[in-house]
Amino acid sequence: MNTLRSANMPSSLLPIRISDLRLIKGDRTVLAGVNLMIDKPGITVIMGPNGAGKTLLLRCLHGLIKPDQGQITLGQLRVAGSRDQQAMVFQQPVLLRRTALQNLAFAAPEIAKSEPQRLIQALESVHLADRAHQPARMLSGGEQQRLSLARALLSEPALLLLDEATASLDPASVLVIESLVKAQSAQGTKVILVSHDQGQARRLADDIVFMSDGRVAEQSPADQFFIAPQTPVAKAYLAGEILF
Amino acid sequence: MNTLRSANMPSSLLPIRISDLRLIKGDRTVLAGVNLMIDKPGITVIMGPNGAGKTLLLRCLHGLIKPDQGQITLGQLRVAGSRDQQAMVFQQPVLLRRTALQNLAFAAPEIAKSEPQRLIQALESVHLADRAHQPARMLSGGEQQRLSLARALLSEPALLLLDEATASLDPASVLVIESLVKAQSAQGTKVILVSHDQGQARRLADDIVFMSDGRVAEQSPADQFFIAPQTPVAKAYLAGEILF
Amino acid sequence: MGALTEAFRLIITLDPDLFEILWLSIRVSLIALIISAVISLPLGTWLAITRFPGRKFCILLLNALMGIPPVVVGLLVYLLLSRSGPLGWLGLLYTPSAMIIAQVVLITPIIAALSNQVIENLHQEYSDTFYSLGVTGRRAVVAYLVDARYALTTCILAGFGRAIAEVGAVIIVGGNIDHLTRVMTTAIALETSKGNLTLALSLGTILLALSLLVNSLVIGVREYAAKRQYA
Amino acid sequence: MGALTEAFRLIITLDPDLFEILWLSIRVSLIALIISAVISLPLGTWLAITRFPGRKFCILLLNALMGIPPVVVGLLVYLLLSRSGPLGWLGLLYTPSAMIIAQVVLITPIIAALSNQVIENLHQEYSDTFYSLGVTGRRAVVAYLVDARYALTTCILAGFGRAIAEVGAVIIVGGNIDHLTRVMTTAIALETSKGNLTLALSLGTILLALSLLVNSLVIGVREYAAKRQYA
Amino acid sequence: AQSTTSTQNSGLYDYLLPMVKEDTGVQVNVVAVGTGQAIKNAMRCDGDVLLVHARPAEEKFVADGYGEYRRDLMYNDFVIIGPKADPARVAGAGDVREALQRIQQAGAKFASRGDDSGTHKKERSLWQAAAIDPDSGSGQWYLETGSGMGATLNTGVSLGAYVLTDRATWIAFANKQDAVIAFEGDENLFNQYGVIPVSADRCPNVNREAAETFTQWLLSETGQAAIGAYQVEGEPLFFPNAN
Ligand SMILES: Nc1ncnc2c1ncn2[C@@H]1O[C@H](COP(=O)(O)OP(=O)(O)OP(=O)(O)O)[C@@H](O)[C@H]1O
Ligand SMILES: Nc1ncnc2c1ncn2[C@@H]1O[C@H](COP(=O)(O)OP(=O)(O)OP(=O)(O)O)[C@@H](O)[C@H]1O
Ligand SMILES: [Mg+2]
Ligand SMILES: [Mg+2]
Repeated sequence: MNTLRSANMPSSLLPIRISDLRLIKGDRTVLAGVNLMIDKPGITVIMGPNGAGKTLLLRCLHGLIKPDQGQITLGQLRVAGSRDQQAMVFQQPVLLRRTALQNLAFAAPEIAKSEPQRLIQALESVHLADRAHQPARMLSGGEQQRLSLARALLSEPALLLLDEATASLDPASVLVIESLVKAQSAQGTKVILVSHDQGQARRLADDIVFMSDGRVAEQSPADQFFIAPQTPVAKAYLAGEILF
Repeated sequence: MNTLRSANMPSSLLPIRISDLRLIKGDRTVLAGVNLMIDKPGITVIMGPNGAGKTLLLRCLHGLIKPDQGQITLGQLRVAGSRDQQAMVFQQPVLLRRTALQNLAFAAPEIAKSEPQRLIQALESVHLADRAHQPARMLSGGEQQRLSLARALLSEPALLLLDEATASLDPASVLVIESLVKAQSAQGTKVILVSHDQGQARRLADDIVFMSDGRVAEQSPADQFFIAPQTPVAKAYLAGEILF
Repeated sequence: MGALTEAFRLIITLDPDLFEILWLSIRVSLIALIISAVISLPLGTWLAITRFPGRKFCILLLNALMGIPPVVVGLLVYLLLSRSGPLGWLGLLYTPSAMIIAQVVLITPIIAALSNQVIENLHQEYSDTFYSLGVTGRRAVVAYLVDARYALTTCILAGFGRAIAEVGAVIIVGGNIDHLTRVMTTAIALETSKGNLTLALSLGTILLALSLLVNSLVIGVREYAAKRQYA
Repeated sequence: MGALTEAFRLIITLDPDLFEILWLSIRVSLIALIISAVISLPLGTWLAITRFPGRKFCILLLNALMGIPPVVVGLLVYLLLSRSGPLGWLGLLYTPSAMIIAQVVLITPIIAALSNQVIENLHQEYSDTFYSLGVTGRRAVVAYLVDARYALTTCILAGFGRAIAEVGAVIIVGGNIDHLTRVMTTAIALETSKGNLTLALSLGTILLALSLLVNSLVIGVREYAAKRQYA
Repeated sequence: AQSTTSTQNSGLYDYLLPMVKEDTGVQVNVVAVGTGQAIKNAMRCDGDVLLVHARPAEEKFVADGYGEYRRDLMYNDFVIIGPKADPARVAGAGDVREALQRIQQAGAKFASRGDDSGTHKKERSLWQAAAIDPDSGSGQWYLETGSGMGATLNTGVSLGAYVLTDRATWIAFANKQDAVIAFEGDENLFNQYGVIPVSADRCPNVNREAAETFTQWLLSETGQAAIGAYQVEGEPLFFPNAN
C-alpha cells in the first residue's frame, strides 16, 4: 500500500509538530493547549493518568477529531493528507461481524487478492492462525486485541498509533506484541504508544511524553524519565500516588 | 439490597463448587471439564493465557452462560438462585446512554431514592465525583472501568467477579481500585478476579487459580504459586514464555 | 405544475373546508399514533428481551401483520362496530373514533415489529449488564426505550406515515362523510374518482407538506435533544 | 368464522382464478421489492455514512415520504404513463409493470428511511475503524449492508408488507382488470364494494397467510444463517 | 374500456366479455371507475370505449371531439333503498319528489355518493326537482360518502339511511342487512347508459378497430339480446334499447 517508505529509512511522517492544540467538549476543556514536537524515529510512549487526554491526542493525530484550535503537521503533510500512511489500534477493538481472516481481508483487499498467504502470516505473527475461521467478535478479549494489531500492521504504515494495545494480554502475548512493534519500528515506522504499563514503557520507549490535565507536562528521553522525572506530577504518577 | 450477609462474616455463597464444567462453542470445546472448589474467603485471582477460558468461567459462575455439562453450586444455592447476591465487572464495561450518576441510580434505584448521597460517595470512592453529570459513554476508557466498578459495589454483593477490571487504569487508579477491592473482601465479600497483572496478583491474591486450554491447571495459595508453580504451563506463563 | 399552484391557492385562501379536513386528518392520525405507540413500543421491546416459547412466532406474526391490507383491517373493524356487531351498541361506526381504531390496528404491528428490531440490537449490547444488575421486566423495558429513543423515532415516524397516508381502512369505517369523517386521503380518493386529478394532486401536495412538517418537528426535537445530551 | 371457512374452501378447491390473482400479487410485490431494495438500501446506507450539506434534509424527506398517500403515488404514475403523458408511448398503463412502478415509488422511501436508521446505529460503532482503515465509498456501503444484514431484513419486510397490502396506487395505475391486473387487494376492494364482505375477508385471510409465509421464509433464512455464523 | 363501477359490480361484464371474445375475437379489459373519472380518463386517451350514464356529459364529450359518436345502449332504473322500518314512510309517497321531501322532513338520514358520478348527478337533479337544498344538512342528515355505489350502500345500510341506487347494483349487492327497496317505479328514475368509442383523431393511440368492433357488437342484435338475457337472482338488470 504505502510505497513512500522503504525499510530502515526514517518515517516520512517525521517530524510531528503539534502546536497549541485545544479541544472543548461541552463545558470542559479536554485538551488545553498541547504543544509537542516529535522528530526522532523509534518508539514514543505517552503516559499519564486516566482522563489526561492521551486517547484524544492520538485521535487528533489520526485525523479522527478536528481540534477546536491548533495545528498538527506530520512531515510535509497536514493530518488529512497523512491518513493512508497511518494505522491505529484502538483502546476498545472494533471488529467486523465476520471471521478473523475475513477481517484482515477486508482491511487489505489488494493483499487478499494478490498475496492471500500474507494474511495467514499476519495471523500467525499474533498467534491466531488456528482462529482464522472463527467469528471475530467471539474471540476472547486478548485475542481481539491481537487481531486488531495484525490488521493495523498489514498496511505497513509510516506511523503506527497504539492505544493501550496490550492492556488485556497475557504476559507471553505482551512480549509477542512488543517484539512485533519493535521490529516494525526498526523498519522505520514511527510508533506512538499509549500505555499505563511502566514495565512496557521501560522496555520499549525511546522517549516518553507525559500528559496530565489535557496538557503535555513533560517530554524526556526514556532513561532519563524513569530515573529522574522533571515534573512533580510525573514523579507522583510513577509512585502511584493519587493525582485526581 | 442484600441483607443476608453482615460485615466480617464469611460470604454466604461459600463454598463454590464447580464440577466437570464443559462448554462447546461451534466445534471447539472451550471449557473442557473445569473442576474447582473455592471454600476460603478472601480474594481468588484467576490467571492464564488469552483464550484459556477465564472469562467464560466467570460468566458461568454469574449465570450468564449455561454450561453444556457440569454443575456449579454456591453455598447452598445453584447459580440461578445466587444471582442477586453477586455482582460482576466486565472486561469491556457497558454503560447506559446517560450520565455517570444516572448510571449508578439506574443500578440501585432504592438507594437513589432513599440515600442519594451514597451514590455521590460511590463516585467519590472511584474519584469520579467531578464527572457525575457527564454522559457516561464519553468518559475515558479508565474512567468507564472505574464507574462500572462503583456500580457493581453498590449492591454490596456476597460474591464479586472482576474481569480484568484494572486493565487500562493508571497506576494510581489501580491502587485505588485494589484498596476498594481489599476493603470489600475484608467485609466478607468473596472476590474472584481475573488478571494478567502479576504485580496485582501478588498484592491481592489469597489464592491463585491457573487456567489453560479450558481447564484448571493449578490451584495454589498465592505465596506458593509465585515462588514454586507446580505445573510447567504456569511456570512458562510466569516467565512470559509462549504458550499458544 | 398546476397542482402546486392549486395547492398554494387553497392554502393562502385559507379554504375552510380544506382546513376542516386537514385538521381531522392530523387529529385522527396523531391520536392513533399515540395510542399505538403506547401499546407497540413496550410490546416490541418486551418481545426483544424476554425468552419464552412462542416468542419467535409472535415476532414473525408482527412482521407479517405489517403486510395486512388496510381494507381487511377496515372490514374487521367495520364488522366489529357495525350495528349488528359485538361493539355495535357503542355507535362508533362512521365516526372519527372508528377511524382511529382502524389506524391503531393497522400501525401497531408496524411500530412493534420495527422497534423490536431496534431494541434487539441494543439488547445484544446491554443484556449481560442488565442480567448482572438484576434489571428485568418493566424496568428493563423502560430503560431500553429510553436508551433507544433516537432510533425509535424513525419507527414512530414510519407508523405516522402509514397512518396519515392510509385510505383503505378509514374509508370503510369512516365512510368519507363530508363534514364528519372526510380526511385528506379520502378526499384525494374522491377527487380522483371525480376525475379532478389536479385538485387531487394538490391535496396530496398539501398532505405531503403536512407530513414534512411533522417529520421536521420530530427530527428537529431529536437532534436538539441529542446535541444537548452529548454537547 | 365464515370468512375462514370460505378462505379454506377457496384454497383447497384450488380455485384457478384465486391462484392467478395470488400469483400476480406475489409477482408484482416481489419484483417491486427487489427493485426498491436495490435502490433504497445503498441509498439509506450512503446517507447514514457520508456528510454533505443537505444530507439531513434528504433524510428528513425520506422520512416524510414514508407518509406519501398511495393514491397520490398512483396519480403521479398514472399521469406519467397515461397515453398523453411523457411515458405514454411505452403503453404501460393498466399493465402489471405500471403497478410495479407505483409500488417501487411507494416503498423505496420506506426501506431507505428505515435502513438509514439501522446503518446509522452501526456507523456509530464502525466509523472510527473504517476511517482508520481508509474504507470509504462503495466498499463502506457494501460492508455496512453485509454486517447489518439481519437487522435490515426487518426493514425489507416492512417494505414488502406495504407493497403487498397496497391498493390505492395499484388500482389507479393497474385498473383492477380481471385476468390482467387484478391483485388480491384490488379483488378485496371489489368484493367489498359488491357487499361480499365474507368473500372479501376470506381473500384478506389468504393474503395474510401469504404474508406470513413470506415472512417465515425470510426470518427462517435469517435465523439459519445467524446460527451457522455464530455456532 | 373505461366504464362506470355500477355495471362492473352488477357482474354484467363477467357475463358479456367472454361472449364478445368468442364472437369477435376482441379481448376487452374493463377499468371500472366513477362516470366522472371515466370520462376524464378517456379525455386523456386512456381507454378505447367509454360506457357510462350521464347524458349531458357524454354529449359534451362527443361535441368536444373526444368521442366518435354516442349511442344509447341500455337502461335500467334507480330505486331508493332504506331500512325496513321505513321511518320516513317513503313507501307511501306519490312520486320521487314527495319521497325526498318526506325524508328531509322526517329528519331521516340520506347517504349520497357525492362523487359527481352519473348516479350522483341524477340524485342532485331529483333534489332540485323536490326544491330541497340538501347541502345545508351535509354531515348531519345528508351524508356525502364520496365513494362508489357499493361503498355508499355499505355505509347507508349500516347507518339505516336512505340511498338512491341503480337497481342492478342493489340486486347484486350482498350486504343488504335489514334494508329493502323503499321506493321505486317513478319514471323520473329512468337511467340511460350510453356507449362512445374514443375518437381516433384525438387519440392516435386508440385501438380503433377493436373499439368499433366491440361497440358494434354491443349495439347488434346479439349483443342487445345478451344484455336483455342477463339476470341476477331471477331478475333482469338491464333493458337493451339501442337506437
Ligand atoms: N466526546 C466527549 N465528550 C465529553 N467529554 C469527553 C469526550 N471524549 C473524552 N472526554 C473527556 O476527555 C477527557 C480525556 O479523555 P481521554 O479518553 O483522552 O483520556 P485518556 O488520557 O485516554 O484516559 P484513559 O487512560 O482512561 O484512557 C476525559 O475526562 C473524558 O471524560
Ligand atoms: N461465543 C463464542 N463462540 C465461539 N468461541 C468462543 C465464544 N466465546 C468464547 N469463545 C472462545 O473461547 C475461548 C475462551 O474465551 P475466554 O473469553 O474465556 O478467554 P479468556 O481466558 O478470558 O481470554 P482473555 O485473557 O483474552 O480475555 C477463546 O478462544 C474464544 O475464542
Ligand atoms: Mg484512553
Ligand atoms: Mg477474558
